[in-house]
Amino acid sequence: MDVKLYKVKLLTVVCEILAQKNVLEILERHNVTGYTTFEVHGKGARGIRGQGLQNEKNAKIEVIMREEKLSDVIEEISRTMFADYALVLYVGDVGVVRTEKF
Amino acid sequence: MDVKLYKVKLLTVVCEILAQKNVLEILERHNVTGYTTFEVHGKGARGIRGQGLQNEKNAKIEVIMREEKLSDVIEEISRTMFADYALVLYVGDVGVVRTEKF
Amino acid sequence: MDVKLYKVKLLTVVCEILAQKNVLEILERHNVTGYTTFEVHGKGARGIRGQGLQNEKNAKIEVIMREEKLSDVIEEISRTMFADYALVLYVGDVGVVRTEKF
Amino acid sequence: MEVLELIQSNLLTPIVLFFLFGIIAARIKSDLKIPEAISEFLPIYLLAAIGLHGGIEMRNTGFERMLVPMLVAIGLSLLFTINHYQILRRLGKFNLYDSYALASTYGAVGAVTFSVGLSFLRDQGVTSEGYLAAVLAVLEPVAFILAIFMTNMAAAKQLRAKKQSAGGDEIDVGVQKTRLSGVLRESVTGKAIVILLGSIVIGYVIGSEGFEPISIVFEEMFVGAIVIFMIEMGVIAGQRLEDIKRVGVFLTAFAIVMPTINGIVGVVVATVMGLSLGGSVMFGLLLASASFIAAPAVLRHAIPEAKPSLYITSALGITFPYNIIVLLPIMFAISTITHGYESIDLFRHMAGGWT
Amino acid sequence: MEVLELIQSNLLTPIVLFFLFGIIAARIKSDLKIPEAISEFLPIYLLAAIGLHGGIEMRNTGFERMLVPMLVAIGLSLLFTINHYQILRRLGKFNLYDSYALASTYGAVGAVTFSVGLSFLRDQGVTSEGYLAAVLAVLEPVAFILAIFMTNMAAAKQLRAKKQSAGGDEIDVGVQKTRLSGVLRESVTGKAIVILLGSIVIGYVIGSEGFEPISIVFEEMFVGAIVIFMIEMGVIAGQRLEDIKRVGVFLTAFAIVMPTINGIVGVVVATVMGLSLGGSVMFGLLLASASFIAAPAVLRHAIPEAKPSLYITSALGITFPYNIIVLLPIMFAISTITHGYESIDLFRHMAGGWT
Amino acid sequence: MEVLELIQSNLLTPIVLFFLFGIIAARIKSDLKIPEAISEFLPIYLLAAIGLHGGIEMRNTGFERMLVPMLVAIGLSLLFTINHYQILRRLGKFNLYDSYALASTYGAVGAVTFSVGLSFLRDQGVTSEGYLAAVLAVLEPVAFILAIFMTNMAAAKQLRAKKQSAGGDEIDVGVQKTRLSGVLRESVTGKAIVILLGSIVIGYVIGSEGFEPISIVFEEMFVGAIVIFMIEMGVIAGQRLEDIKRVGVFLTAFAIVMPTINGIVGVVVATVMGLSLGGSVMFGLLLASASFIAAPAVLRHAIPEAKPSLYITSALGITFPYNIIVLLPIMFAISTITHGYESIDLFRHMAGGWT
Ligand SMILES: Nc1ncnc2c1ncn2[C@@H]1O[C@H](COP(=O)(O)O)[C@@H](O)[C@H]1O
Ligand SMILES: Nc1ncnc2c1ncn2[C@@H]1O[C@H](COP(=O)(O)O)[C@@H](O)[C@H]1O
Ligand SMILES: Nc1ncnc2c1ncn2[C@@H]1O[C@H](COP(=O)(O)O)[C@@H](O)[C@H]1O
Ligand code: NA
Ligand code: NA
Ligand code: NA
Repeated sequence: MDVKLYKVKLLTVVCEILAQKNVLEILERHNVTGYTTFEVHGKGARGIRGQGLQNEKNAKIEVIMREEKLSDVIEEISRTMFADYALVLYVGDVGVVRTEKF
Repeated sequence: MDVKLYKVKLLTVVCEILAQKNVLEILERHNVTGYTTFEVHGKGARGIRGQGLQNEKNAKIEVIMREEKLSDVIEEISRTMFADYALVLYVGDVGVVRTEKF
Repeated sequence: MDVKLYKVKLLTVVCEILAQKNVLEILERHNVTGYTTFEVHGKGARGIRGQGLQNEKNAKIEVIMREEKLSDVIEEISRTMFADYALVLYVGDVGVVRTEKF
Repeated sequence: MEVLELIQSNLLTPIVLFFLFGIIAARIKSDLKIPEAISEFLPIYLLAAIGLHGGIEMRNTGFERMLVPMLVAIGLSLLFTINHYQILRRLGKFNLYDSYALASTYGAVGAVTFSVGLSFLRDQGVTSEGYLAAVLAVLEPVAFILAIFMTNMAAAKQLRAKKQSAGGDEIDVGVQKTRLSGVLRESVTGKAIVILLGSIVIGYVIGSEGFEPISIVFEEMFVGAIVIFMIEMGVIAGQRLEDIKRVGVFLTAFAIVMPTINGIVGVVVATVMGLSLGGSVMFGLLLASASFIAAPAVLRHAIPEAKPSLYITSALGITFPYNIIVLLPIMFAISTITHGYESIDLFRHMAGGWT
Repeated sequence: MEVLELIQSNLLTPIVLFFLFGIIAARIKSDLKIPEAISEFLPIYLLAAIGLHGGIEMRNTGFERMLVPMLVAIGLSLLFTINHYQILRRLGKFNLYDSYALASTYGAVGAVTFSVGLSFLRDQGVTSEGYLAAVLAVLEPVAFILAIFMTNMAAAKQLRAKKQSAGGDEIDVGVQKTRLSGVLRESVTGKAIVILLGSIVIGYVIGSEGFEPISIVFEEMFVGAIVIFMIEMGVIAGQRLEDIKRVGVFLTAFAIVMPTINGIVGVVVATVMGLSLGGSVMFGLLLASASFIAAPAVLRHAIPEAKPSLYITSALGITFPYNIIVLLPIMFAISTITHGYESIDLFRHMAGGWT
Repeated sequence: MEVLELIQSNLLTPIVLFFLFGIIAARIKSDLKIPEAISEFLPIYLLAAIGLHGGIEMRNTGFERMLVPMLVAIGLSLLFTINHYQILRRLGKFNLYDSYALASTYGAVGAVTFSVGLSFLRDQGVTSEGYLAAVLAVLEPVAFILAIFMTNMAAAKQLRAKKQSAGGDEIDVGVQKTRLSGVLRESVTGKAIVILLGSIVIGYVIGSEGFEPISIVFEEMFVGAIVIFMIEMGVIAGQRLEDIKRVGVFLTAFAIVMPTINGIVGVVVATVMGLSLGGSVMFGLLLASASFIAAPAVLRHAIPEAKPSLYITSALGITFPYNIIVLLPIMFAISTITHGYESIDLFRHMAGGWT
């Protein structure tokens, strides 16, 4: 039997944990239906993150979404958050079974 | 020096943690050689998950596998689990060095 | 509005946690600018990992990097670590906004 | 009225107050939370403490007297589970799966409720029979096993009906069976039962003397540990308050009336069997309590078709607070009466002499 | 000199020694670390213990006498915050955002510092007014609210200036307002304030008698718990030592001189208001302390433009060690004098009689 | 026989019983588990408690008498490590890497075993020399450093042999050297040694008086904390039972015989050096114990070619249970004899008078 996969986008945001709320609010505003989050450590332009105080960890947020909404979401994150927060985002292609969920 | 990468599939399943066992059993049944798991939080059709009781978290399961087995695994997960469990799955393309491992 | 995405590589390494340091040192040596890490459980050729002693967990290391450096990094990891450590690595394609960060 | 006074004084214990505090913290959307590792550890700790205590008591008093109460408890638990099912299915119009899931959630027992009960008795200067910890352990899986068995029977029957009309698939019946045996295994090896039974045995073996070097951790810190756990329970209950609206009037009423009946029956039966004043309260509490930690772990595998939001929310959000705040003092008052004390005040005087 | 002796004897307490040990462990790049769940739980525990203790004290002594010290503390906190801002902006040449962030970090209070202070007083055999826990709770958000309000005013003004020259966007002003109200909500429902206020109320309600069964966890284990937390604080401070070079001479001086002034003013004002010897030390410590757990959580949302490396590093890496090692004994010595004891030694004799 | 009785009574302590319980829980595939944060914290806590205790003792008794036992311990540890290697390589036919890894695992010491030993002595009413905590700290890295050095020597030799036949690569020798120095650094700054040494120093500085406010956490809770940790150790050991079959008969025998010999030699040598009855047991236990927490952390970097399943499984799954259940009472009996008590019973009587 063959399963049909539909193409959607997987947006990943890695940011300082105190900025997670901002990202989720942006997703909310764009009516994104779901997301998955977890805590990570990391290193980047703002040095090593995750060793010190609890608030200095990073969060990783993964969002499966249709291509239509993608650039609006990225644009808002870029505009409102790139300057002030430790943050990295990237986009990949994935296939899903139940396209109606996203 | 150039490293040769072989194309395989990366299947990701995000599901309620109590359903993790079911997914791993399905993988077992299809002789999948390995997987990686971790605990995540998330939001989806069944609301926010990860705040309340320990059992209400999500698990994320990532499996590198050859395309051959992929649709059987997806088919069994879809058939036996989509109806009753909070679950999302998606598939991406990745390249690996040691194709014999998968 | 349309956001322009630049193509880069996402290298993922899953390895026993005591080998994480070795991987990060290799990244350092190749002047990779950043990475994201977190602790995971898993199963593979070396059995189930993550149940027993703290030191027997796995780490997952994700690195966004330009294609140029990729094969050198993979080559060094393969050469120095494949034989002795529980380790899996794979590479995917992703798009990023701020290409200058990587 | 004395019961009201008892409820009121119970309301002002750290345990109840910190639970209410947790609810408020969740309602005002505070980020207060006991870290997961701690709130995962505390039930293990509480059960170990309960078990050790129970085991030591059993060593002192012998456990020949345990058999009857144990069998009666099992019988009542099964009876109540079937009763719950009938009420939920017939009157509540819940579907097969939700009915059995809920029936067994209320037929099962709550270890946290049991801990709070022990601490309540301690405040009243009363003790209870040590073997009740063993009853707690044995009662844990009983209701689930019954409900799972019944659900599988019913599902198999539906399947057979279908098969007779069309060509059936044998495989699914096999799946049902594996499911049942798998679930049985799981619920008996669940961490709650295992740590409880293990600690009872160890308590029995070491006795008071062997317990002495660990009594500071496993006895003196007990109430403080419950307090910390109650913060988290309160927060979780508070986060679910919205869901309570969604469980509906029927289930809300069920979640209050049923434990009350079960609990009072329990107190009376226990008195008849000769349990002490405190023991009768704990016996009633076992029957009144609903499971909200073990239930999801077992039922999500065993009856995946049932909606966890129903059974978790009603057990944790309604029955648990009701039990520890209102029903516990009521059962204590009833037990005082069934044990022949004319009034609670009288009893208090006597208790004063005991401690 | 007596102050030096006091500093020296304070230096040799487990709390300070384990803090220094944590710093050393971090400096030699040891992998020593208190697991996150534990170090996340400890502040909650410490605040609950402080709150319960304060509440019980308030029940014993009444809280009518609390009003004046509370209002004075709020007034001083606001005054100091504005003063800090002027100094940082004018003399330190920090930008608007960093100035307000730093000003409020030092205007706010540190709960960990407060815990250490209580334990220091205990060592000296001195008590302090219970209502100071309530002052701690109320003081937590005050400085942040002021600083956030002022920053938003200033930012709006800049915006308006821009708008007059070009075509302005209304939306951003709206964003500013939502931000402010959101931040206000958040800082008042922050876990530290919530657990502290909740525990004060519960302590008040249960009184010493109700506290008795949990006193082993919430009182006797207090100092041991601080010690464990200080290891982690030391490790984190040690990891930041490099950053201290980067904060510059001005901020380093500010991080030592400002708390000293604020603290001494606090001790004197408290003495004038009639607080006890120990209470005056704690009042001074409240004003001297800088926030390093609450500050990032609030400021990162409220003033994202400010560099957290500045305010966290100076508060945790410089002011905190200075306060608990040097300033605390100094304030104690001053309070001894302002309370009319001719020398600390004399006092010690008397204290000996009290305990 | 008295030794058997001693073994039997030791078997019935909470520590041993909860360890066995953990094994059973793992064997019946229960999901029982102490959350990671707790089981990561407990060794730190245990080492801090051991260190503080040792430091305070050293302050009371002076540490001039420490030098000889320390040097003898180091000497024996090195000697034993080489001896282990010869046996493993020649008789056991293990490869170079596995031989050195195993040799040093058994040459090193186990902090958890040490904790259990202290608690065993406490049960027997016997004390031990405080400076043994310092010996524990110093002994931690010694065997590893030797084994790593020897492995690198051997590897370099192999390399040189290869180079002579073909064209060698210089780089790898450099790598070997960096590896060695890196590993040395790491093993000396490992959290176990750091917290242990730090706590010894702090204990020495604060003395009994300074310890008083934290004694409830760092002394009275000690045995309870070990019990909790032993559950987890049991679970982990139980999960590995299958692996034990795979380590083979030779290694299984080695994992029992070697510690027995080393331990008895230790007791005798300690007696000769003048250590007390309890101190001689602890000295023997240091030499008998194998490392299973530090070993993987050090060896995985230092000798990555060695199979961790060998050294972890034998140390944790065989030697650890054997040591705490069987060998500890045996060594106690021997020490009783070497210290001139005719029988254990006699000793008990005397001990009774001491406590
Ligand atoms: N090249 C990279 N690959 C993967 N993750 C990265 C990379 N650069 C940064 N990150 C993650 O993004 C966080 C913030 O990055 P930055 O703002 O550059 O400090 C880091 O702490 C990492 O977790
Ligand atoms: N659009 C999405 N992107 C990423 N993860 C999702 C998405 N939707 C759902 N999830 C994850 O899958 C879990 C179950 O989803 P659901 O069954 O829709 O409640 C959620 O709790 C999320 O962790
Ligand atoms: N097929 C796979 N898919 C995903 N992760 C894997 C796979 N195989 C191995 N891993 C991960 O890599 C770790 C080491 O693999 P191994 O060296 O094969 O034992 C495992 O513990 C898993 O976490
Ligand atoms: Na029940
Ligand atoms: Na302040
Ligand atoms: Na040894």
